[in-house]
Amino acid sequence: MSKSYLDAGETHCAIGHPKTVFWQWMLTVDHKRIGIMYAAVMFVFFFIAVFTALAMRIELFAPGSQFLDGDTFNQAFTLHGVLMIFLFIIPGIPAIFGNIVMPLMIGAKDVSFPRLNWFTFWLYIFGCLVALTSLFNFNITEGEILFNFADTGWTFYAPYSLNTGTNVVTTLVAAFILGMASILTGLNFLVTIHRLRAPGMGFFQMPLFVWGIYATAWIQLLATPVVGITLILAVMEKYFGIGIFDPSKGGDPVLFQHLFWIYSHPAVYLMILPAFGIMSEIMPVFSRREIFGYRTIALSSASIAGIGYLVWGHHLFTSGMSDVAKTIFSFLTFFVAIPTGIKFYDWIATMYKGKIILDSPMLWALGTIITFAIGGLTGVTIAMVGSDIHLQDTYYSVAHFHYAILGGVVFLLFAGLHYWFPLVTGKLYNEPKAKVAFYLNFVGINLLWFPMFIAGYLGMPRRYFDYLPEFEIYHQISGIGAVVIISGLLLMFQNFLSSWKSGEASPLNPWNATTLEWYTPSSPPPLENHTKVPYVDFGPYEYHYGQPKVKFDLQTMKRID
Amino acid sequence: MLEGFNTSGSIIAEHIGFALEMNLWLSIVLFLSVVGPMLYLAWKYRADKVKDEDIENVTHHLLLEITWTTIPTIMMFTFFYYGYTSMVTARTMPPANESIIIAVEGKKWSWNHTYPANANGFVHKTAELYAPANKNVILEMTAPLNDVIHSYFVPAFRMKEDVVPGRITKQWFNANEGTYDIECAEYCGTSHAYMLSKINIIPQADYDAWISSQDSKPAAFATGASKGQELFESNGCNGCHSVTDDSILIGPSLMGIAKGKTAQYLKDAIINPNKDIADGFSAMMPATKMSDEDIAEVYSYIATAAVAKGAAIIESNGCMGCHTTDGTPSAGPSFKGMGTLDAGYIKDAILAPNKDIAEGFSPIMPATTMSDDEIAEVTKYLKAL
Amino acid sequence: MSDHPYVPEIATDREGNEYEVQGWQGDFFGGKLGFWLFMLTEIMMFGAMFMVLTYYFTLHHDDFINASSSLNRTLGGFNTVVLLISALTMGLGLLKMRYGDVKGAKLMIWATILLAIVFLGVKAVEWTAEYNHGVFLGLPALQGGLPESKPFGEIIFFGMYFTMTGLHGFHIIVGIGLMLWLLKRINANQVNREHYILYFNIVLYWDLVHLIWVFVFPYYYMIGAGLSTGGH
Amino acid sequence: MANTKTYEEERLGYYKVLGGLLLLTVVTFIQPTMFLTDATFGVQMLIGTVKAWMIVMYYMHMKGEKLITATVIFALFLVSFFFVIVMIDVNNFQYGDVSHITSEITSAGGSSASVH
Ligand code: HEA
Ligand code: HEA
Ligand code: HEC
Ligand code: CUA
Ligand SMILES: [Cu+2]
Repeated sequence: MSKSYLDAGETHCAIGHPKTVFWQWMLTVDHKRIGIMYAAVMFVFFFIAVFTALAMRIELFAPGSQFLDGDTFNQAFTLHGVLMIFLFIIPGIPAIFGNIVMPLMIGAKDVSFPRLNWFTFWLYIFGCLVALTSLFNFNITEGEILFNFADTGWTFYAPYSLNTGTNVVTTLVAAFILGMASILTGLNFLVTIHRLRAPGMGFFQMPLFVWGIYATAWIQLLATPVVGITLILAVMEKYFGIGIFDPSKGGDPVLFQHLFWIYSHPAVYLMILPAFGIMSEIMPVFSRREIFGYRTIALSSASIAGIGYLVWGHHLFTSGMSDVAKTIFSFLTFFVAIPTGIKFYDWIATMYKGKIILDSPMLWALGTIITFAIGGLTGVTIAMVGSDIHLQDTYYSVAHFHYAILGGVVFLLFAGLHYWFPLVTGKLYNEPKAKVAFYLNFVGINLLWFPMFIAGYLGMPRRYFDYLPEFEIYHQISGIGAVVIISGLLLMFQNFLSSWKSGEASPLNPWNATTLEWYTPSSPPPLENHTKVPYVDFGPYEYHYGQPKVKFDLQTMKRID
Repeated sequence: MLEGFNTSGSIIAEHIGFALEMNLWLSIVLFLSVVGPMLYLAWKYRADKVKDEDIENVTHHLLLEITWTTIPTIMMFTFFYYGYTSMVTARTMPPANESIIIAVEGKKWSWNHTYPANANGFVHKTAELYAPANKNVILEMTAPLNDVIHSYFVPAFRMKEDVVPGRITKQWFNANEGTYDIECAEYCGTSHAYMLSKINIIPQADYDAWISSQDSKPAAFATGASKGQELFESNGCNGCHSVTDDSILIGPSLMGIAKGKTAQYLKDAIINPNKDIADGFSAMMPATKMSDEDIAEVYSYIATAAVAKGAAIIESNGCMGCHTTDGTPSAGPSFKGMGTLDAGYIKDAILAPNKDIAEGFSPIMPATTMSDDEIAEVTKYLKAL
Repeated sequence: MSDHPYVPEIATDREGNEYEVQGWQGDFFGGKLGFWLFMLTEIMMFGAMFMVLTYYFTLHHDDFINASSSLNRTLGGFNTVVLLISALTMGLGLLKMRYGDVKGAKLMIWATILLAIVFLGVKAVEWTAEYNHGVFLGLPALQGGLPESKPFGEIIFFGMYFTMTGLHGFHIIVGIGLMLWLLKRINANQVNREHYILYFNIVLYWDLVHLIWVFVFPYYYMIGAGLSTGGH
Repeated sequence: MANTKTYEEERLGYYKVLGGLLLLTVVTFIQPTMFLTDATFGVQMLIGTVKAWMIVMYYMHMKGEKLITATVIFALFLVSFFFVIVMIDVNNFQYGDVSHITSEITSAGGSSASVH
C-alpha cells in the first residue's frame, strides 16, 4: 500500500527538510496535517471552555452564591465566551475541515499559499497564547501574579471594558491576533477556490461544502478588519484616553457596539455557513440520491453571507440606538431567515424517494435540523423589535444562541467529524457507541437549553451569578442537561480516540460518497492528494440507483463508467 | 421575588405580549413544517424498506420551491409588522403634560428615582419606584458619566432600555396596581445580579398624599425603618457595603465602624471617597452629596444596624427578664462579655439551656425555639456588646 | 517545498482532450488576487476608522472645523505631493523591470525609499510642532475632563488624527521595509523580468498607502481650510 | 498580461496620470478659499474619490480585471452601507438635546448639525 500523509517523512515543510517526526509536524505545510493540528489545539481549549461552562452551571444550580462569587463568575463567562467564540467556533470548521477536505474536494494538491497557511496556524497559536497570558495580571511592583481574566463578557462593551481593572487589553490584543489569523485563512481559501479548481469544475460543480467555505471566507476577509480596528481604538482609548468610546470624555459607547457587531454579527454566519456545508454533504450521501435544489442551496449560502453584513443592529435594539435604525435592522434581519428556510426545505426534500441510511453522521444531521430550527426560529422571535425589547439580554437570547451554535454549528461539526473520520484517520469508529453518544447529546442539549427559553421569557437576565428563586427549577433542569451532554461528549471523544488507535481499517469510500475527496489512491490520502488531477465534467452528487454514478481509475483519475 | 408577571401589567406588555404569542404559534407551524416532513420521510424511506431501483433523483419542483419561499416570506413580513407596531407603542412617549416624569439614575449598583418637586419644592428620591395606577409615567434615564451602561428592565411590563452614561434614554409605562420587579439587564460588573429594585403601583390618592408630604415612602410602605436606613438604601450604599455583618460586598463592611470612627470620618468617606482608599480596595466609590443632618442619620443607622435585629429578637423573646446588657448579673449572667463565647455554645445555650449550666446559676432558663438565622443575629448582637 | 522545477500537470477528459492544471506554484494571477484581497481588509479597516470620524463629525461639526483649521496645510500639502511622486517612481520602477532594465528599477526603488523618508521626516516635524503646542496623545489638552482640556469634538479630532496618521505612517515604515527586502530579492535574481509578482504586489501596496492618504489628507487638513489660512 | 503598448507609451501614461493628480491636488488647495465654500467637505471628498479612482485604475492596473473589480466594488459597497446606516442612526440621535455626548462646549451647531 502506498504511503499516506500521516506517515513519517510524508510532508513538505516550510523550512528545510527536518528529520524528526516532531519537526515534520511543526513545520508542515500540508493542508491535511495543518487541519489536524488545528483540531487538536481547539480540542484542548474546548475542554477548558466546557469546564468553565460546567462551573457556571453548578454555580447556578441554586440561587445564592455557591462557590463562585460575582467577580469569579464574571470572569468565568468571559473566559467561556472568548474561548468558545474566538479560539474555537470562529476558526473551527474552516480551519479544520476547510483545510483538510476543501482542497481535496476541488481536486487541488494544496491551498494556494501553503506557507501562508503554515504561518497562519502559528499566528493562531500565538493568539491563543496571548489569550492565555491575559488570564493573569502580572503585578511587577509587588511581585504577585493574580489570576485575573478579563471580566467584560465576550462583547467587551465600552465603557465597562475601559474602566475595569482586569486584563482586558491583553484579551483584546489576543482577539486581534486571532482575527488576523482568521483573515489570512479566508484569503487563502478564496484564492484557492478561485484558482485551483480542477479543470472543468465551474462554481456550480463545486460540492456544497466548498460553497459554504467560500461564503465564509468572504466574511472572514471583510468583516474581521472592522473588529480589528475597534479593538485598536479601544486600546488607544485605554492608554491615551482620547474619548472615542468613553462618555466621561465625550465619546459615545453605543458607537462601540455598532463597530463590535458589524463584525460579530457576520461572525455568527461565519460559524454556521461551513456547518450548513457539512449538512449539504451528508444529506445526499445518506439518502443515496442527488441533492434537491443544488443551485438554491449554493446561492442561499452566498446570500446569507451577503445579507448577514447588513443586520448587525439587531443586537442594539435596546441600546439607545435611534428608532429609525431599529426599524431598518429589524426589517433586514428577516431576510436572512428566508434563504435559511429554503436550505432547510431543500435538505428535507432531498430525503424524498431516497434511501435513508441512519448512520451516525446522518443522525447528527437530522438532529441538527431539529435543534437548529429551534435556534433559528427563536432568532426570528428576537428579530422582532418589540419582542426583543422584552427578551434582549435575557436567557432567551442565551438559549437562542446556544441552540444555534451548539445545536447548529457544533452538532454539524460532530456530524463532519464522524463523516470524515475514516478519510482523515483511515479507521472506522465504533458505530453503536457513536449512536449512544448522539442520543446523550441530543437529549442533553434540550434539557440544557429549552428551560432557559422559559426562564428568559419570564425575565431571567443573563450574566447573573445569582437569581430570584422563581427561576430555580429551570436552572436545575438545565444543570442536569449539562451533565448529560458532557457525558455524551466524553463518550464520543473516547470513541474517536480508541478507534483511531485500534479501530478497524476503513475502505476507500466507506459511505459510497460522490465527492472527490473520497477518490484518493489510499486511505488516508497520500501527500499531494489525488494521483492525478481529474477532469470534472460531472455534478458533485450524481447517484444512479443509490450508487455513485461516476467511477474513477484511482491511478490515472480517468473516468471509467 | 418576581412579582406581577402574569398580570398584563401595562399597555406595552399587552402589545408586546400579543406579538410574542403570535410569533410563538407561527413558529410552531414553521417548526412542524420542517420537522414533520423530516420525520415522516426518514420513516417512509428507511433503508430496509427501499430497493435501490426505487430511488429517484428528484432535484426540482418549481411549485414547491415557490411555496416554501413565499409563505415564509409573508410570515416574515407579519413578524416585522407586529414587531414594529409593538415597538412604536413602547417607544412613543405619551405627551409630557399628561404624564409624570421621573428621572432615573442607574449606577453601580443601584437604581435611584427622582420625582418632580412637589408644591413645597420638596424633591423625593427613592430606591424603589412609586407611581399611581393607570397613569402615564415617563422615565428619563441616565447614568453618571464615569459609570457604565445598565439596563432598566421590568419583565412584567415587557420594557427595557439601556441606561447609557452621557445619553438620556426614555421609556414609559401605564400600569395597574401591584408590585413589579426591576432588574438590571446590561452587564455592569461585580454586583450586576444584585442591581434589583421594585416598582410599586399604588392608588392615585395614596400617591398624591405621599408626593405632597416629605415622607420618604408612601404610608403603606413605611417600614418603620429609620431615616438613616432609608438614606443608606436610596443612595445605593447597601449595594456595596454591608452593615449587618462583616461580609465584603464591594467595599468594606461598615459594621462596627461607628465604634472607632466619628461621623466626620463618615462624612469624608461619603463626600470625597477616593481621597483615602481603604487597603485592598480600588477607587470606585462614587461621591455622594449629603447634608450634615443626613450624614448623622446614616451614622446612627450604621452604628445600630448590625445589632438592631438581634436586639429585637432578644426583646421579643423576653430574655431581658433574666439577663442584662450592662455587665451586672441578674437571674442569669449578663449578656455583656458573652461575645467571647463560641457560636455553637450559644446555640446550645438557647435551644437546650440545661445541658451545661454556667457556674453559680441554677437551671431555670426555658428552652427557646429559634431558627439558625435568628440565633446568628443574636450571636452577633452579643458580640457587639 | 519541492525544489525540482514545476511542471504543470495535465488533466484528460473522456474524449482525451488535455487541460493544463493550475497549480499553486507560479500562479501570477493568484498572487495578485491574494494581494488585492489583503488590500480589501485595509479598506475595511480604514473605512471603519473614517466611519468613526464621520460619526463624531456629525455630532461635533464646528469643533472639527476649528481643529482642522489649526493643522499645517503647507506641510500636509507638501507631503501629498511627495507621495504622489513616490507612487510614480514606484510604478516606473516596475515598468522598467518588466522591460528588463534591472538597474533602472533599482534606482527607482531607492528614489521611492528616499521620498518615503522625506514624508516621514515632514510628519515628524509636524508632530513635534503639535507636541510643542501641547496637542499630542496623552497630553492634558487631549484628555477629557481636565481644566486644560479642549472641547470634546477637538479631542476626538486630534485623537483620531494621531491614530490614523500614525497608522498610515506605520504603513509607510512597513513599505520601506518591504522595498529593502525587494532590493535584496532583486539582487539575488529571485525577482526578475519573468518573476516579478513580489514587485508587483509591493507596488500595489505602495499605491494603497497613497490611496489612504488621498482621503486622510482632505479629511484632516482641508475641511477647516475655509476658516483661516492655516499653519500654527 | 496581454500588453500591446510599448515602454514609452506606458511611461507616458504614468506621467499623464501624475499630471492629473497634481492638478487635482492644486484644486484641493484653492477650493476652500475660491468656490463652493459652503460645501468644502463634500467637494474635498469628491476630489479625493476622483483621485482614488485614477490611482486604482491606472497605477494599480485595475482596468480589465473583472474579478478583482467585482471584489473591490463589493468591499466598497459594504463600507458605504456601514456608513449610511451609522449616519442614519447618528442623524436621528434620540434625546440628543439633553445628552451630554452631543453637547457642544465652544460652539453652536449642536446635535442637529449635519455633515455638510
Ligand atoms: C451560529 C450562530 C448563530 C446563528 C446561525 C444565528 C442566527 C440568527 N440569529 Fe442569532 N445570535 C447568535 C448566534 C447565532 N444566531 C449569538 C452568539 C447571539 C448573542 C450574542 C451575545 O449577545 O452575546 C445572537 C443574538 C441574536 C439576536 C440579538 C438578541 C439580543 O441580544 O437581544 C438576534 C436578534 O435579532 C438574533 C437573530 C438571529 C436570526 C434572525 C438568525 C437567523 O439566521 C436564523 C435563521 C434560521 C431559521 C429561521 C430556522 C431554520 C428555518 C426553518 C425552520 C424554515 C422555516 C422558517 C422560516 C422561513 C422563518 N440573534
Ligand atoms: C461555541 C460557542 C459555545 C458553546 C459550544 C457553548 C457551550 C456551553 N455553554 Fe455557553 N456561551 C457562549 C458560547 C458557547 N457556549 C457564549 C458566547 C456565551 C456568552 C458569554 C458572555 O455572556 O459574554 C455563553 C454563555 C453561557 C452561559 C451564560 C452565562 C450567563 O449569561 O450568565 C451559560 C450558562 O450556563 C453557558 C453554558 C454552556 C454550557 C453548559 C455549554 C456546553 O458545556 C455544552 C456542551 C458542549 C458541547 C456539546 C460541545 C462540545 C464540542 C467539542 C468537545 C468540540 C471538540 C472540538 C474539536 C474536535 C476540534 N454558556
Ligand atoms: C460602588 C460601591 C459603593 C457604594 C455605592 C458605596 N460605597 Fe462606601 N466604599 C466602597 C469601597 C470600595 C470602599 C473602600 C475604599 C474607600 O475607602 O473608598 C468604601 C468605603 C466606605 C467607608 C470607609 C470604610 C472603612 O472601613 O474605611 C465608609 C464609611 C463608606 N464607604 C460608607 C458608604 C456610604 C454611607 C454609602 C452610601 C452613600 C456608600 N459607602 C456607598 C464602595 C461603595
Ligand atoms: Cu447594572 Cu447590570
Ligand atoms: Cu446577530
